Amino acid sequence: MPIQYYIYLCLALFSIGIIGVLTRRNAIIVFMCIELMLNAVNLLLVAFSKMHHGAAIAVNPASQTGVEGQLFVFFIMVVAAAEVSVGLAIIVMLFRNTHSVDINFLNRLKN
Amino acid sequence: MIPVLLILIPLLTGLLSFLIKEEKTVKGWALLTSLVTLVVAVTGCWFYPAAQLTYTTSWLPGLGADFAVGMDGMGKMLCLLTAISFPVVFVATQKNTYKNAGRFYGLMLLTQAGLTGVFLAQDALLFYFFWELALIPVYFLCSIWGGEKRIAVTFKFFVYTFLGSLLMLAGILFVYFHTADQSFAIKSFYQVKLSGAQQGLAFWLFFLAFAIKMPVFPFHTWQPDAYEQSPTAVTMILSGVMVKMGVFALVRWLLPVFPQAASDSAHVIIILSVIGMLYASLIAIRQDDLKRLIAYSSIAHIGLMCAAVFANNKTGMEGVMIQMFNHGVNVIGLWIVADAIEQQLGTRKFSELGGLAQKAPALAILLMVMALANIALPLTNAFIGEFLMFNGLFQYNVWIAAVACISIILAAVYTLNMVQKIFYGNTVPATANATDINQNVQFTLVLLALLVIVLGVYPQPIISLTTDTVHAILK
Amino acid sequence: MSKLVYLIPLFPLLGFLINGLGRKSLSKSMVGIIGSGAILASFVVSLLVFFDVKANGATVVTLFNFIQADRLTIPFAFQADQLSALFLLIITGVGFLIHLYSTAYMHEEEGPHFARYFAYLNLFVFSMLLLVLGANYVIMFIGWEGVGLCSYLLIGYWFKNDQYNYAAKKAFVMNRIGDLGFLLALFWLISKLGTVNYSDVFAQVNQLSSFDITAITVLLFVGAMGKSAQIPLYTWLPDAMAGPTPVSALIHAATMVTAGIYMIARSNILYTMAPATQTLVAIVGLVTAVFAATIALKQNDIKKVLAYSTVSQLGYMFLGLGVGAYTGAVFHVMTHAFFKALLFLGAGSVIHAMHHEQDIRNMGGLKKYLPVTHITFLLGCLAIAGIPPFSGFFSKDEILMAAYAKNPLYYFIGLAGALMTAFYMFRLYSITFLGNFRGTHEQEHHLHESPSAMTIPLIILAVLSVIGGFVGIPEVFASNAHSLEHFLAPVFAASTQLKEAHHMEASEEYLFMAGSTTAIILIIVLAVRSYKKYQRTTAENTGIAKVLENKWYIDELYDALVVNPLNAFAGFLKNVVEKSGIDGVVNGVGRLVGYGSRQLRLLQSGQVGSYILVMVMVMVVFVLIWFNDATIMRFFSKIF
Amino acid sequence: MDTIQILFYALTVVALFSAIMVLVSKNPVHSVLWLIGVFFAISGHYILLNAQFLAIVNLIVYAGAIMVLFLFVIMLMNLNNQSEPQKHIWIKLAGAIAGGCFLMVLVSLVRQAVDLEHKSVLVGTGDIGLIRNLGKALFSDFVVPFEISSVLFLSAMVGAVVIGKKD
Amino acid sequence: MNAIILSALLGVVMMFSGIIIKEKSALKYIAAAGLLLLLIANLMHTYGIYQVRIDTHGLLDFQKFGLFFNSIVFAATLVYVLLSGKDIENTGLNVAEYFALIFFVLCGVSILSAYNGLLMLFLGIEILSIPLYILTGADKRNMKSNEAALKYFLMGSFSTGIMLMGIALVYGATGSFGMTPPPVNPVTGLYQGSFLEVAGLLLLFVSMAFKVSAAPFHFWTPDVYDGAPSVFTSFMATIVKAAGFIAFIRLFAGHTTILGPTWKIILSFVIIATLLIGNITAVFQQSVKRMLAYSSIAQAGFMLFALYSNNDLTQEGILLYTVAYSLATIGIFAVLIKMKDYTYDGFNGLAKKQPVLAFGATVCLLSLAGIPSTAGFFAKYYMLAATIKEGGAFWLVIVAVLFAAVSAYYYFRVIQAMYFKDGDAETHGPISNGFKYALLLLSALIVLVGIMPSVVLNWLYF
Repeated sequence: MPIQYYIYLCLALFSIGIIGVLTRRNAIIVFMCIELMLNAVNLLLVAFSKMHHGAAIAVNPASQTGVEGQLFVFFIMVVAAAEVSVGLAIIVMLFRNTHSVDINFLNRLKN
Repeated sequence: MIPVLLILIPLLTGLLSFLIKEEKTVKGWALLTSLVTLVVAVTGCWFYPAAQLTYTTSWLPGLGADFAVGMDGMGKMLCLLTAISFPVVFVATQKNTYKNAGRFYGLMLLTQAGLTGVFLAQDALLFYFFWELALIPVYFLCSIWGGEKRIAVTFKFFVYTFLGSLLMLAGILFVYFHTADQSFAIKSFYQVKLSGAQQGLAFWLFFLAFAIKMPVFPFHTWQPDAYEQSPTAVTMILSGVMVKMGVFALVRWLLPVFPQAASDSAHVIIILSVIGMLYASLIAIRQDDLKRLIAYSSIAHIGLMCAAVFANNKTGMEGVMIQMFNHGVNVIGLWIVADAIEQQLGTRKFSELGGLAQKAPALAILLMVMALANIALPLTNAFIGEFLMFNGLFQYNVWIAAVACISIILAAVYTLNMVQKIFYGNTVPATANATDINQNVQFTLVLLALLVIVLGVYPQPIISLTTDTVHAILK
Repeated sequence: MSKLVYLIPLFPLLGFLINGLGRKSLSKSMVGIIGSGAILASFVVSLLVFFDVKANGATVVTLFNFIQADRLTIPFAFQADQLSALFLLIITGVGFLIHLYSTAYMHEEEGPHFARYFAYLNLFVFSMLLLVLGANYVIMFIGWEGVGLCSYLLIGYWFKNDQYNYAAKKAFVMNRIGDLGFLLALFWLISKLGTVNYSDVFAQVNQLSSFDITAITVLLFVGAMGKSAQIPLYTWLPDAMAGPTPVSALIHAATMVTAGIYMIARSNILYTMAPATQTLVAIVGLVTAVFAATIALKQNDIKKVLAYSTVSQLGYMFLGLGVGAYTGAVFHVMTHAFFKALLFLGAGSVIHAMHHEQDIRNMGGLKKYLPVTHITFLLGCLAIAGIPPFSGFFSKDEILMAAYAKNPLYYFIGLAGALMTAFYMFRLYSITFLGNFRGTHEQEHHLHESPSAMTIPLIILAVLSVIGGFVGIPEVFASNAHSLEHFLAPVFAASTQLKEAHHMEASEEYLFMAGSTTAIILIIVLAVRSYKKYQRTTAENTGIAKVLENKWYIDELYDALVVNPLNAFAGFLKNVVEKSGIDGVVNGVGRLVGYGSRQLRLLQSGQVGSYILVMVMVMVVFVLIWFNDATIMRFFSKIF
Repeated sequence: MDTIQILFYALTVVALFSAIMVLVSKNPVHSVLWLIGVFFAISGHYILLNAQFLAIVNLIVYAGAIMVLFLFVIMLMNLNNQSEPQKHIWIKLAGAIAGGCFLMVLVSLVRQAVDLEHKSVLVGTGDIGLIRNLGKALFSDFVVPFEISSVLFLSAMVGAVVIGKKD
Repeated sequence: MNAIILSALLGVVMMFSGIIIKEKSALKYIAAAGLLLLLIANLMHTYGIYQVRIDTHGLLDFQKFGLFFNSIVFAATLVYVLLSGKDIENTGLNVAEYFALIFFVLCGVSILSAYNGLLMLFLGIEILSIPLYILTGADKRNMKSNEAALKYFLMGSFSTGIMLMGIALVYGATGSFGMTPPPVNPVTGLYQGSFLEVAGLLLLFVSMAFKVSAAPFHFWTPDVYDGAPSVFTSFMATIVKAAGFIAFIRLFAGHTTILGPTWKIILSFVIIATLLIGNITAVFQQSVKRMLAYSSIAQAGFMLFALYSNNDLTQEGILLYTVAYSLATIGIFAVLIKMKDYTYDGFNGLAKKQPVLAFGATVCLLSLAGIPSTAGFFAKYYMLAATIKEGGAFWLVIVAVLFAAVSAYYYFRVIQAMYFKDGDAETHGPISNGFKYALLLLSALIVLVGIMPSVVLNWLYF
């Protein structure tokens, strides 16, 4: 499988995530789009890790190259989980105070 | 050690002044310490060998900057001027009262430390340090104790000069990185090798800072406002000593470091200065406010100094040297008069004054002496300086000198206008009950008048004092 | 003896200091004694110096180095030679008489002001002495400006009167315009020769190009124009009559205004080598002489007439200098000092008697009330009119003859001026002293002859006016009788060598003398006849008479051409250029920052979406920059 | 076109379609469900790449835990499609254009990348994605970040408590 | 390693002490003691006296520079806790947790000053960020605080996404998460890198620029700094930002050759935009707190010069800048927190009512403005000097200098309000003497560093 395909796919997912962040007003959905971006990155990292692995075992069949990429994905998931807990807590807190999760209403702070 | 003492005494005593609450005590304290500084300055200037007049100690070894101070002729002269000015100002304004006098005098003495530091610094970074340090206390002095519009006016003054000095900092750094031994020492700066374009760039960065400080047309607009709004004691220091920083810096830090650029740009700067002289003189003719008149007159005089510096010949430079001192003496005298009038009559407007000579003959006579010095009448000190400076300018270019000389006519017009409108004619309501000046003012004015005449008749001590500098700069 | 020359200015300086500092404590008589005594002492020393110089020639006394900067050395040195010795005598001699006169004339003043007056007067004499004693141009310039200052102070002596103050200021400023020329000449000399000492300058004069000499002499002459009230800088002198009359006599007639003549006479060698300048000097002098005379014809203020007469006479002196008759010019300075001082003091006596009335239309018939004044004034008039054997005849004749030798046209125009002089002087004399008294009754009641302190100087000056001319008897009358010429010969020696001798036929000279004298006498008769029964008319003058009465409207012209435009321009600079222009730009930068701030902070919309949008777009731009970095680098390198 | 390729394309289509549906769904609950769809597709990709560990973790952590959390919150807030008023169309357009540009620029960048031309991804084989290998690496070479991520969790925990606690 | 472990442990300790100790005011002393301990431990590591040795497999690289930076940060935090400890107590109920979070942040800082590899960078940044999201929202009842927290969180996560994409692209190109760039082609002298790596580095750059609030990625800064409780703004604006810079510099120190001249164009664009937006926008602010938020952007513009120039002066400079900027900002915020009214007018006449506060604030403001004899001068000096030494960007220095002059405008407005205007500046309750002494000490420290910067820098030369 050529690496480009994976890159295109991941970039597309990533960009869809960005577009979501830019176009949606619901804080939760925005946050979900960010998660989508992270997932795109994860897939890309795995693809790259397999790419490097493929290149490495051609030289040395016992090579473990590529493990770090997949472990990175693991750490991203860890961080994402932590972030989600904090993020949702913040959103809930805001909702408690304002009864809204619309980011467009967040304009007490400007200029 | 003398130079260090000259900086340290006002610095430490100034800091101590902040702690003194009693107004009388702090006035006495300030006067006393400034007199001590004066004594040190005088002994330093005349009784110590040159070797003892420099002091160097390591400051920022990593940067190539040292705490290097030293006195050459010009430094001696300006230190002397500073050391004389402060006690004179203190005595003359002894009767003025200030809120929080401790802070006022503390800041004044800090200003003195800064000014002295500027004149003595033998290291570019140190110079920059003191250059700014002299500004900060003045900023506070003017903003706290100044007139009605003090905050805006002082702020303009501050930002203007701050901008200039920041540009200079960029210039200093630029030169620093081109010095052979990566050092801020003045020697390294003097020996720095720069290409023409590099010189031009750094030259203008430096010049802008100095031009704003002096100030040279068209960077002068902060000055009349600042002089008008500052407490007079500060104005005296501002115009008497502080503007000399600009001229001094031209001679010490500009000409020797960028000889090529200086001679390339001389024409532009001289023409600008001459325009400024005439411009300021003409505006002074139409002034109705005593302080603003003195301010514009000062701009005109400084313009001449700036032009003479760039005329780049020894005669003119000698003139600049002596004029730096003389202008300080004269303008302080004029401010003392202005202060005496304002303190007593509550107005500085010519249209509200008149006939004061009948009521205050002593003031009238002393002002007359100062006014005559202001128009550079022979046998007053300013004549020597202006004569030499015009002479230098004449050697540079006949026509420019001829045009510049017109300012001596205009000077006569506005100065005599001032004398006439304040002192002559019949009394007006404001002056009807005026009395003559108090002892302190009289004492200081007499002292200054004596200086005016003595230096006008026998200027040689000051000229000889600064000859070494002139020769060093214009080899 | 000449070594003591520094004493001469020292006495007046001491007098100035004592009177100035002690003005509150000294009594009036004490002040008078000190003031006059100082001048008398100077006069005595001057006499000694004069005879010493006559016997031993010139000396230079250096006191100390005034300025020593770079290669320029200006010593504070005095030079006692024939020319300065002569001027010393005139200044201290006439000065003393006027001081003496002043003790009586100014007696009404209060103590401190009386002392102030004498202090100023002494300071003036001091400055004037510096001017003539200086051994170089800078010392001369010191005196030159010093006398200008004293003139300013004395014109504005009654400082409560704003009109007087304006006159004083005008005098000072116009003098300064001239001084500017002087100063530039000095700079020119220094830049070319590196010295301003007379001896050095005159010795090295050959090193100067003719352009330099012409420029220097013209600039010096500009200085002389200001100080000696020549066209176009003469208008201050008539206004200067605001000062006390003795001051007018001393400063604005006898001494200060002749400083210009002294300067040119001193620099004679330069002028001789600059024929173009000489022509200029001659023409300016001649025009001034005639022009001022025309104005004097129609003036009604006794001092104004004399003032214009002074301007006119100064014009003659410049004519003399212009045609190379240096001795004649100096000679005329001397005789003019005698008779013009006499006339002014006479006028002062009249004014004193009339209680500060100066308008001659309100006088008349004073002959019987003021006999001494009348006689001395008449002698003065005769002297100025140039009737032989009064002093004015000799000096004026010498100048006119020299002018004729140069160009006959000069002579005839000059003669026309001389005729006018005779006319206006005798018009003045007739209206004042002949006919009936036209003043108020009260004035008539108080009319009295002045005290002896005033009349004695009058008499002495009258005697000098009468006999003063005999030191310069023309060659035609007796050979070698012109003792003044012989005395001054060393000063003008260099010029004399260069100048081709013009000798008129003796018969021709007699003819001219006789002709001019006859014409003058006829004019005098005409003037006396037409004005001796002068009556006031209310009718206004018309035509040329009105123009003359208004001094050709020159003051108005200057106002319109120079003063008002300059004032307006200054106002424009102050109110428009400074406020809206330069400061406007400075404040504009501040305002721009403020405006930018208000606009920029709108970027901070508070919307997360827009923030991120900007971020994404900038990222895209960054990547685009990357793609096209070569193009962009080219673009940048073009800009910077 | 072999099976793997078919699977690749199928999963890709599913992933992209679901992703697009995440943004266009009006109802947040639908968005969550579509996002779970994306995660499943991505997990499919992982399996295709023989990254079994990540595939499982992705399903458990993301689809299972995180998305359920989202769902909880949405339910808790009782948000429905009415609660989100329409954005201005031009803001949406700007967002879409900006995102599109971003994609375009990066894609063209990849197209220019010469060094990627002959590189391919090892699909189906390769054992680095197995738990054994990953675990070994994680507890030897990557033990420090592993431990440090506990700090992250601690802080997230403290944070969630601080924020969520009623006071 | 000492610092990382100890700070994490201290965070836990703080958590538990919150349960055990009921006296709120005691917590701040525990925290201070902990910080002192942390500082000592870090110094011990620095000077090699004692250190926990753990094989990090090259993921962390403790260099002297980073350790010094840690010391500075810990010392600054100590100052911060001493000055503002009382205000942390007043923010909410969870005081112990706040301190715990601060320690976790410090753990992140210690990682960022020593990371060697993109993985640790990522973890460090996250450990730094997540507690901050919470601290921003600490004032739970305050809408502004809520809003700031959400904004910060959303934008922060977004930038994390960008960063991860960058990391992924770099990984794709180089096959490793290390930071040493592949060798340079000896013939051309240029790195023949993949476009991917370049794009990855660009995205990394963007996300780091976001963290240090460089324009045009700064948008979160004013809102978050304004909305967050002031004590935490002070912390975020100083210590966290400095750490961001350290990470930033470490990341790009080796990569400038790859990025080449285009890099400088982009960087100078960012620098100018940052200076422009920070300085110009600050001019018109009415609230001092918001002004300080913009000023922190402006200061970041200056710090970015450290990135632009990459020479020996840079390292000294960034250390000095950290000291100067942190001390001054902590000081001015400490005073600001005491004020009832955060607008300029709220400061009117402070010098009369509270001379010590006014004096301390003045010294801090002068330092921020870069007046000689305060620490801020040498900070700016080093940045400019390093850039000039780098050559070719003198115009950038001139621009910076012009903006520095503008910055005087808004800093001095506060001084004007305090000293020159009459007014009734009100503070929250009486000011304790301890606070005053601490403030004076801080001022003295600022001046000391301003006159003798070598007291800080000599560490580098021992």
